Parts: sequence; structure tokens; C-alpha cells
Amino acid sequence: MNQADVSKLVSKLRIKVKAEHRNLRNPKGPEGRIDKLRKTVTGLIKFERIEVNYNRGDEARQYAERLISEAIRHGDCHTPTMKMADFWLLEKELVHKLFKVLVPRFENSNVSFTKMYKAPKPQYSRNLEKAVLELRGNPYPDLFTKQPNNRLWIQNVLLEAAKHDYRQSKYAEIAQNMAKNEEPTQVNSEAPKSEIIEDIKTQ
Amino acid sequence: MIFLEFRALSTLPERVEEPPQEEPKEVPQRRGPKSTNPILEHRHIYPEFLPDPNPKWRNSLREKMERADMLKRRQQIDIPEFYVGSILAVTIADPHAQGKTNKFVGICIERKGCGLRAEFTLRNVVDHQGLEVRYDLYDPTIDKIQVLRLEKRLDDKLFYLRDALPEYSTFPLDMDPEILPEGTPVPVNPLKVKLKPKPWLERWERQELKGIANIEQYLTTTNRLNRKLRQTPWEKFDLMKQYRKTIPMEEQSDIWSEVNNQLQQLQMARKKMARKRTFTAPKTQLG
Amino acid sequence: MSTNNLKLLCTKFNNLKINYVITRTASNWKPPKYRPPYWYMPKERVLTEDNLTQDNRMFIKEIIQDKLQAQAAMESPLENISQTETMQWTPGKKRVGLIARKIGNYPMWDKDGKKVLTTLLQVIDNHVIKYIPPENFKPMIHKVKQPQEHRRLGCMLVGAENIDPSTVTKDYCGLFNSVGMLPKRHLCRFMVSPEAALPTGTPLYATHFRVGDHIDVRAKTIDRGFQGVMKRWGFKGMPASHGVTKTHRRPGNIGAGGEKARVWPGTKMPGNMGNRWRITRGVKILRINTKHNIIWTLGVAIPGETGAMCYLFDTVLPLKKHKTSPPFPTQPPLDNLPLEYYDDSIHEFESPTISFEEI
Amino acid sequence: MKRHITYLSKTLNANGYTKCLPLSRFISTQEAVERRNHIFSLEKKRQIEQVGRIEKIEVRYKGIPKDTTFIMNKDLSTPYDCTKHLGQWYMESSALAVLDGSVYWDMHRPLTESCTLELQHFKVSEPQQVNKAFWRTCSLVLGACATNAFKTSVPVILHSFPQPDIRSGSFIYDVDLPSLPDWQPTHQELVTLGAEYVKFIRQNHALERLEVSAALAQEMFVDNEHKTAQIPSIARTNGKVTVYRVGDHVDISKGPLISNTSQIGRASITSVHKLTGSSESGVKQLYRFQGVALPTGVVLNHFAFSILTDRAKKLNSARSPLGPDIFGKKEDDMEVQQSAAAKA
Amino acid sequence: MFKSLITKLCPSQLTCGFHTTACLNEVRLLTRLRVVDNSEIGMRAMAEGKPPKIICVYNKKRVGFIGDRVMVAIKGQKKKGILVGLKQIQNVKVPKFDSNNIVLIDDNGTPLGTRIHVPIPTILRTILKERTHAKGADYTKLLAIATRFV
Repeated sequence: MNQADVSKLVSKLRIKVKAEHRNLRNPKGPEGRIDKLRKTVTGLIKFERIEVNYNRGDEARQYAERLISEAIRHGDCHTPTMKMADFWLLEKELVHKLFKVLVPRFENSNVSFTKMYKAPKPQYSRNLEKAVLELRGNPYPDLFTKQPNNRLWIQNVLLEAAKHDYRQSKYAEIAQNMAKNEEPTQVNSEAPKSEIIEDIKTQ
Repeated sequence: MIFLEFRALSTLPERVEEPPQEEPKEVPQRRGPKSTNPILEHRHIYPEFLPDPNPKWRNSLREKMERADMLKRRQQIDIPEFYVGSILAVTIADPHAQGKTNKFVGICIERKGCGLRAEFTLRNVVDHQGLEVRYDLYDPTIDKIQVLRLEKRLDDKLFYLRDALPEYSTFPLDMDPEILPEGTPVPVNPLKVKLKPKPWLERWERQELKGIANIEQYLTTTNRLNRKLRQTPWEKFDLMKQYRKTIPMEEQSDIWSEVNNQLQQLQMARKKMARKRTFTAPKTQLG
Repeated sequence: MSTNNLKLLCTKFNNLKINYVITRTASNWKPPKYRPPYWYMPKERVLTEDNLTQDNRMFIKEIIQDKLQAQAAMESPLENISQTETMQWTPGKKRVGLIARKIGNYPMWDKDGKKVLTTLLQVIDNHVIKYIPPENFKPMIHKVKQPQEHRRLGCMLVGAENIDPSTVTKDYCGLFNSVGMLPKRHLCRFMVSPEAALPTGTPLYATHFRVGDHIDVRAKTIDRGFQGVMKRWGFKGMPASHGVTKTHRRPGNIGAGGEKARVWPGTKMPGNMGNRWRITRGVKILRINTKHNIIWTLGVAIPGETGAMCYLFDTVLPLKKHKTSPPFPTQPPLDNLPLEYYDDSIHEFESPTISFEEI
Repeated sequence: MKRHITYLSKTLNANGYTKCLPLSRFISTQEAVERRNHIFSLEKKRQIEQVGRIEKIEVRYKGIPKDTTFIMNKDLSTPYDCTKHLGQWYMESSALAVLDGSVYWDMHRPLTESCTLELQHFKVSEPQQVNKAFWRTCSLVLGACATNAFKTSVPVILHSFPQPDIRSGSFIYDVDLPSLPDWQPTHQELVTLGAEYVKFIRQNHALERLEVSAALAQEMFVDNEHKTAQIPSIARTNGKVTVYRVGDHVDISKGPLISNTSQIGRASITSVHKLTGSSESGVKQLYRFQGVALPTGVVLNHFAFSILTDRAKKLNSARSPLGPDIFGKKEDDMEVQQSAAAKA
Repeated sequence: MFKSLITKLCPSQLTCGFHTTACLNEVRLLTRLRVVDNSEIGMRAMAEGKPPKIICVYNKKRVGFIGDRVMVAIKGQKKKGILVGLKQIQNVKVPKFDSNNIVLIDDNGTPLGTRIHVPIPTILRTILKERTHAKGADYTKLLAIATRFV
């Protein structure tokens, strides 16, 4: 069993992270892998939406998320973060974009900074999964047509009405119980039971 | 100027109207890290309360039970704040020893493990013989852990003391505790040790250690070349590697807020004990 | 008339024909039992997009929560049965087991200061779902009539861990609806003596077992994928040098020639390692937490990774069986249970530091 | 037979309807359905023949895939015919047509003049009218199903169904079963009813619309005392009664309805409640059939649907037709009634 | 030339080359030991820089653990000894030494020297008491000449 590293504090990522990293096939080994990912991260920050192989995209996504969260946490006057941004962004004007555009954009968000979709595979190619990786709040049109207003669809109307009905009956029941509890005999018998119920619930 | 450039690159529609004069005002607000929770500083004092970061072994309920058990043990025995590089005296109940207790003094060269598995290693040179003893931090046979000198060293692991000259790890077994004035930060000892000539137990030259003074004089050209070839400068930029080694801030604040109360109480109790000890200390000297 | 005769002749000839096709099967070969148990219902459902608004999703969750509360508030059927009515335990009787989740390992110390590693098993929302008495329980239907079998064990279904009913099929939910419960993620069959039968809807807790008891744990081992013989069977492999090429981790010879010139059944070969059901027998219980229903067992030999499900039974090892009566048929829910039980040999974390007396 | 009935209808038109009432005692439910169906076919044929010279109109279609203009036949072509030019998906999924952006038009109702056309399915952003049409259709089909489901020995007299209210949780149809004074449907019977319902909608009947004169309507529903009583109040405004046919079942409804029963997806009949009338009313008691359904494209998980069915089991709070004040009035056209009342 | 060297030593290709794990420091055949008592032969051997070599470990595993009896070759002679301190990683609370220490004994378990000048682990007390049988060799004499226990 290992001890967690305490020298650094990091913010939690809002995406799912695998237990182990993926090795991207590369003759230069781990260094080449980082180089590959640097290119992808730079492309993502630059174009805001890219199409990549799934594995590479998923890895790059984690690095991009980390980079943005570091930038949000430390700001642009923190030297290690600046060095980090300098390392990961191959085009230096993107460093400005990271700190002055992306940080204000994502500062108050509580969802992940990027989105990833599975893309259709090309018909004649290696059997590689493709994915579309994009930053949230990008200027391009949505990949999926969202249904803006589904509140009026029939299933929602029905459930809405059912909810109203259910709540009404619940409140009525509570009111009834309160009326009952005013009688002294009822209080003694019911109070401990409800505690037990809560106990069981916590179990 | 820069602002205009990045506008051209960016595509944030809602902030277009922002006048550039406001920019300097915003910058100081974002300067520096965000105000962090003070209870997060516990992580340096009690690193074993953080679980193993490997998600395969994580389970919130088990971690909770483990922390509760650790706190129960801490109620029984005062486990003080100490770091790698501090000098400790550990008294254990030992069924093999003559008086059924055993005391060992030494410098802490390693602290590892999380939860109830936490352990630390002490090193000393007794009768010109180097010795190392490993202890479980939460072992119920440990009677007393006393910090004789509270300090840090330049490195996280002091394994190189095994190859250093013996005087660097020699401490008298009847050493007196040095009491730091209350409120002072933990001092970092900038001592650099001298290594014995080769052969060594490990290739210290490859580990980027700060606490070794004379390593260069023993290296050959081949050593230096190999060191250069094996450097991994990209690793300190590997953001996910760091991430996988740490417990994220949000999870840590949950953990610390859960145990903070009891830890505070324990600290208060310890301070009371320390005050008593300062009163009693002169008496023993008189006697 | 003539065609009729012809047919008759044909059938006669057919009967005379000798069947030369000999199927080579072992004498003890039986057709595989592919049929699932008759209470089995398909569980997996194709998940679809409902296009519900956030409010309505919350509403559905609220209903599930309310139902769970009602389920928790339901008093155990055992409470109505007085103590005198309950059956007495005798050594031959089989009790129901529990479904638990393995949540990790950590060390504890015994009273001699020795470190022992323990495995934590959490018993989550265990309820009796169904009981089939021995006379009704006929698990397999055979084509050939089997000799009348004397069955003496009934079948008890126990479910664990509540799940969102919309994630499973309606058929599967129906199994639980009859007891008035929401569906459970895991369902297990336990063979019990008819005396140990429990009414449906009875909750089971970790106190079903006592501290110091020995249990058998059945679980699936960690799936290690396709492995070679060195890892799978512990073969030695072959030398790394001395002129050995391309066969460092290979099994070598797998048999002789002549009559035996084939791969003998049961030969240890590369293949999928792990992901098999295995039983660890005679595991000792060291500690029980009644609030979270956690069982600490001795050792780390419980199969499966952290988070795997396992089934706990009373052990069958003759020397480790119950000597005294366990809670029979199970422990009814009591309010005044202590929070934790410790085995006598285990050092409690609350108790003071161990010290040894000079002899 | 055919000639006989045409003759009959003509005489009925001439003489009024009151004399025909005793006829209901001589025909069974099944025969009445066949007869009504036949009258409907004849009337429809007559109306088509009436068109005479075919005129062309211009229908400007707005929407996906692109805006187009169709040249259609006046009084013959329906919006459904327009969708045939667009593709099968449009034929199957369009539930309602909107003319000139405001008039909701049945898919099978002939267009009368040049207009713009939009098609609506169940997942448009403003689906209130489509939902209402859907709910109305469900009620109407429930009536058809109730007529078919019982044995011939049990006479079924449909009464009416109220204006669609989706928020009430169930669509309903009030039916008079004179031979079953105390009927409590068992679970199995409800399941059978539900199965009948699903079987009916799986036959993919188109919903045909026809406007007939009040007199002809009286003749169609000559065997149904409730409907005959309702017809005059319906026909009060313009002397016409809107009649729909689904399969061989014909019923009065204000409309509009959806295009086809295949657009009804998951459905279940949840309960049958008994309504007892007050002493003043002529009808002693009615049975209120309740059900809940979802359109074809809508997929809801079984748990959410079970919430809906549980709710639909309760008695629907729509006004009972047996209330003392509303006896003899038609609930389907409550709006008409109200407007008339306002005018008065 | 240099390039080929780099490619040879590049970490990506090192993975299959050789072990990078820490050595086990096991005490087995031909291990050099340090004599820590003041027996004459032992003192002389250590002073001459010819430390004794193991030629047999008396247990089934043939790897020496603490308290095990070994036979050593020392200054051309065969002597028996007891391991009193090991370099190998030890259990908790058992000290790990910087050298593999041995105390020379004769066949009866009597130490050849009269003093041990390094600390010896306390666990040895229990181990040696267990190994001592009424009729066999008495190893507890070794404990008597120890100066310090840790």
C-alpha cells in the first residue's frame, strides 16, 4: 500500500479517470507519448473541437482538464503553472488564450471543461475507434440537436400531473399525522419507531 | 494589445463588450492560488489519514472505519507530529526483552503506508553497527513515541544515510528532547551528508538528492553519462501522473473535516501534557 | 392397399437396419445443465432515452426513496413470532447465508501484539425474497424419470442491495413486487432445512453470524485474463540462457507418444486465469459492526477484488462447525445491541496499550 | 340491403328521427355497428361524388426537409396526401396538420382552399394540440374497444367522453351497460380489455372524418339512446355533426384527431369505475372506462409507466355526465356549450 | 557510436534487459559474514580482511534467517556459527543490520569468544530458547555474552 503524495494539492477532475494510464504506441516510449499528447492538447485548446482516435483523445482530454484546472486554481502569476502551460501548449499565443479566455470561461462552472463523443468509424481503415473532443462553450453548432423544450411532451405532462397529485396526498398525510400526534398516546408509541427507521436507513 | 490578440483567437461571445480598461483590475483578484482550506494542512502532519490513491482499493466505508479505528488508537497513545529527518525515541512492550520493554532511538528515514498500515523506520548507529528498526505506527504494543528533535531534512527519504559516514546517523541512546518554542514552524535542517566511497547500495547519483554533499567526486564519466541518459525531464510535467498519486482537494477536505474535531482535541491534550512536563523537568534535575 | 403395404415393408426394413454410427462418449457423460433455475428472470434491460425533464426525474427518484423508506420501516416478520415458537437448533440443521460485499483489507492486532490482516465484508440490505419448501423444489426437469429423490432441504432466495427499478426489466421487478419490495441487485439461492425457513421480507443482518464462528465464503476470483503456464499453474519455465531460445516461459512437453499420443484431459495449459467461483472454507470471524453490518474475517484469502460480491455460509468443515446454538433461524432485529463485537483473541482499538508481564 | 338502407335514411331525413327510436330494440350491438359503418361509407361516397369538377389549390408546405409547394385537389386531397410526396416517415409520424399557422386540421380531412401547411408530430416544441388530439383519439378508440370486447349477450351503449384533459392522468369513456348492474372488473378482465385495446390499435386504422347533417347522425345512432339525445345540442350551432370512423366503429367527436391508430404506442386500460346518477337523470348508472397511453415514439421505462398506471386507476375527476344539471348535454363539446352559454 | 549507445540505454528499451528491483540480501551459500565476537580466530580473520564464508545453512530453505545455525569456512577451518543480525529486510520491530553478523560457536553451542561487541536483537532470546533442547546443544550461552540488546 502506498501513501498519497501530500506535496501537491490538486482539484478533482469532473471526468472519469482510469486507474492506469494508456501507453500510446510510440518508439520513443513515455517521452514520445507525452509529445503526442502535447500536440493533441495544443490542438484542442486552439481549435476547441477536434477529431482523434479514441484512446489518444481520452488521454489528452485528461491532460487538458488538468491543465485548465491548474490554471484556474493558481492563476497566471504562479510560475510552476506558467511553466506547465508553456510545456503543454506548443504555440505560445495559446498560453494567453488559456489564462485570459478559458479561465474566465470555466471559472465558475461545476461540470467538466471538455466533452467527448464517440465518432463513426471510417469504413475502410484500421479498426480504431474515433472520437470527437471539444471544449465546452465552443462557438461551433452542437453535435447533437438538443430538444430545448420537452416539458410539454406528453410523458412529461403526465408525470408532472402525477407529481402534483402525489405531493398533495403526501402533504395531506403529513397533516393528518400531525393532527394525530397531538393526541398524547400516539406520541409515545410512534416516536421511538421513527428513530429506528432512520437508523435502519443509515445502515 | 495582448487582449486584442486573444480576442481574435477566442470565441467567447458573451464577453465581447468588456472594456480593456477593466482587465488590470481583474488580474490581482486572480493572482496566487485560491484561498485554501486551513484544515488541508493536516495532510503534512497526518499523511496516513489519506487513503491509497489507487482506485482499485478505494472504498469509502472501509476508509471511514479505518479512520475511526486510528482515532481510537490515538486516544490511547499520544502519536506526536514528526517528519522524515526527526529524531524519535520509541518504547515498545517487547515479550522477548529482559524488562519486557525496549527502547530505541534513531532518525526517521522513511514514513510510508496509509491507514492502519502506516509505518516508519528509525536508523541509528550503536557500537559502530548500523541498525534500522521498522515500526507500525498503530501497533498497540508501542508504549510511547517521543520526539527528541523535531526537524525536516532536505529529502523525503533518507536511505542514503546507509551509505553515508556513520557519524551522520549516530545518536546517543540517552538523548534529551529538545523542545521547540510553541508556534515556531518546523525547522528544515540543511545538513548535507558525506557519502562513503563506492560500492553503494543504490545509484544515488540518479535520484536528484539534495542532501548529499560529495557525490560528484566518486562518479566516473560513465556514471555521469548514464545519469544524463536516464533523466526523465518530462515526468515533472506529467499532470496525470501527479494526479494519480494524490487525493484530490475536494476529497481531502471531506476527510479532514470528518477527523478534524478529534484531532484538535488530541492536540489540546498533548499541549497540556507538554506544559506539565516543563513543570516537572526542573524537579528531576534537582533530584 | 399396395402403398400401405409398401410403407409397412419400409418400416420393417428400417427396423432391421444396423446403426453403424457410434458416438464416442464417456460412459459417465451427462447432458450439460443449461437450464436456468425456474425463478430466474432476465435482469438486463436495454436502456433508452426517456426525454424526461429534470423535475420529473427527481420525482421518480423521490418515489423510489419513499418506497425504500416504507420498506425499511416495514417491521421484520420475525418480531411477531414469540421466542417459544422458534425452532431449536440441532447440529445437522442448515441455516440461511448472507450476501456480502468485500470492501477491503486492513490489519488488526491480537492480544499478543501480533499483526493479523483482516478482510472486511459488508452485508447490505439483505432480505429474504422467497422460500420454496423441499417438496415443491424440483430444480431440474429430466426427460428420463429420475428415481424418487428424498429431498430434505428447501430453497431460500435472498436479495441484496437495492437498485433503481427502471434499470432492470419489469419481469425481474415482479419477483420482488410480490414481497412488496423494490428490486435488488443480487439474488442468491441458499439451501436450508425446513426448520430454518424464514418468512419472506425478513431482513438479515451481520449478527446472523457470531464472533468466533467459522464461515465458508463463495466468490469469484479476480479475472486475470489469458495467462501462460508460469503464472497460471506456477510452472518453472525454462532457463533464461545456456542456449535456450524462444522457450523461456513455455510449458515444454505435454505428453508421451504411442497410445497416449494426444492431449490428456486435465493437462495444465495456458488459458483464462481467474473469474471462477471458489469457496474459501473455515474463515474465522474476528469482529462485527452492527451499525454498518460489517464482518471482519481473518486473512486475505477471500476471492475477488475489492467491491466483489461474496456469499457467506456456515462452514461445512467438521472441526469448525458450530458447537453451540447460533441465532436460529436468524437474529431478529434488536435495538439494544452493542455497536461492535470483538473476538476474545483480538486487541480492541479502544483498550489501552498492551504490556507484557515478567514471568 | 344497401338500397333498403338508403331508402330508410332518405325517409328518415324527410320524416325526422323520433319514430325510429324503437328500432334499437331489434338490432344487436354488432348489427348496429355494421349498419352505422355502412351509412358512413355511403355518406362519404356521396360527399365525394358531390365535388363534381375538380379544382386545383396551392398548398405551401413549411418545414423539414425544405419548403415546397404542392398543387392539390380541392375538397379531395388531404394533408396525408401531401405527406405522401414527402416520404414514408412523414406519413407515419405526422399526427396533425396546421393550416395557415393557426387552424388545426385532421390529417385525413380534405383541404378546402389554398393555404400553408405544417405537420406536427409528438415531439414538436409546442405539442399541446397534438397531445389533446392524441388523448381524444385514445378515448374514441377506447369506445370502439369497449364495444368489441363484450360478448354479444351484453348490450353496450356508449354514452360519451369528455373533453381531453391530460393532466387528469387518464383518458376515459363513459359506457352504459344495462345488463350488468353490478360489475366489478377483475384484474384478468382488465388485462383482457387492455389486450383488446392493443389488438385494435395494432390493426393500424386510419381515422376518417366526416361532417354529416344532424338528421343523418340521428339515423346512424338510432340504436343509441344517449347519443340521439346528445345530437341536437351538438348540431345546434350549424346543424352539422362531426363523425369519425376508426375501423368499423363510428363515433361522434369534435376533433381533431391524430392520423392513425398505429401512432398509439404503449397503452393499458387501468380501471372501470361505476358512476351512479341522481334520481332526476334518466340513466341510472354508467361505467367509466379509464386508461393511459403513450404515443409510439415515446419510450418510457416501466417504473415511470407504472407510476402513471397507478395514478390512472383512481377515478377520473372529470364531470360525470349523470350530474343533474348537465343531463342530456354533450361533454365532448364543452367549449361549444360554454361559448353558446356565453352568447346567451 | 554515441547514438547507438543512447538507443541501447534508452529507458524505453530497458524494461526487458535486467532486474531493477532491490536485491534481497539473502544469506546463502558463499555469503561473506562479519564475526562480531572476540574469539581469536574470528578477530584474526576480520583483521586480515578475510571474512568467513558460508558453506552450509542448517535449515530446509538453505537461506539463513535470524538465529539460524550456519557452517562457515574461516581461515581454512570449518566452524559453526549463529546468525545474529541480517542485512535482509526484517519484520516490524526486528532490527535490520548494516552487515550480516555471526557469532562463532562450537558443536555444543558454547560461543568461542567471551564478548559480543555489537547489539543483538531481542527476538534472538526467544528463538534461541526455542532451539535449545534438554539433550542437544545449549545456545542460550550466547545470550549471556551479549553486551547490548536492541
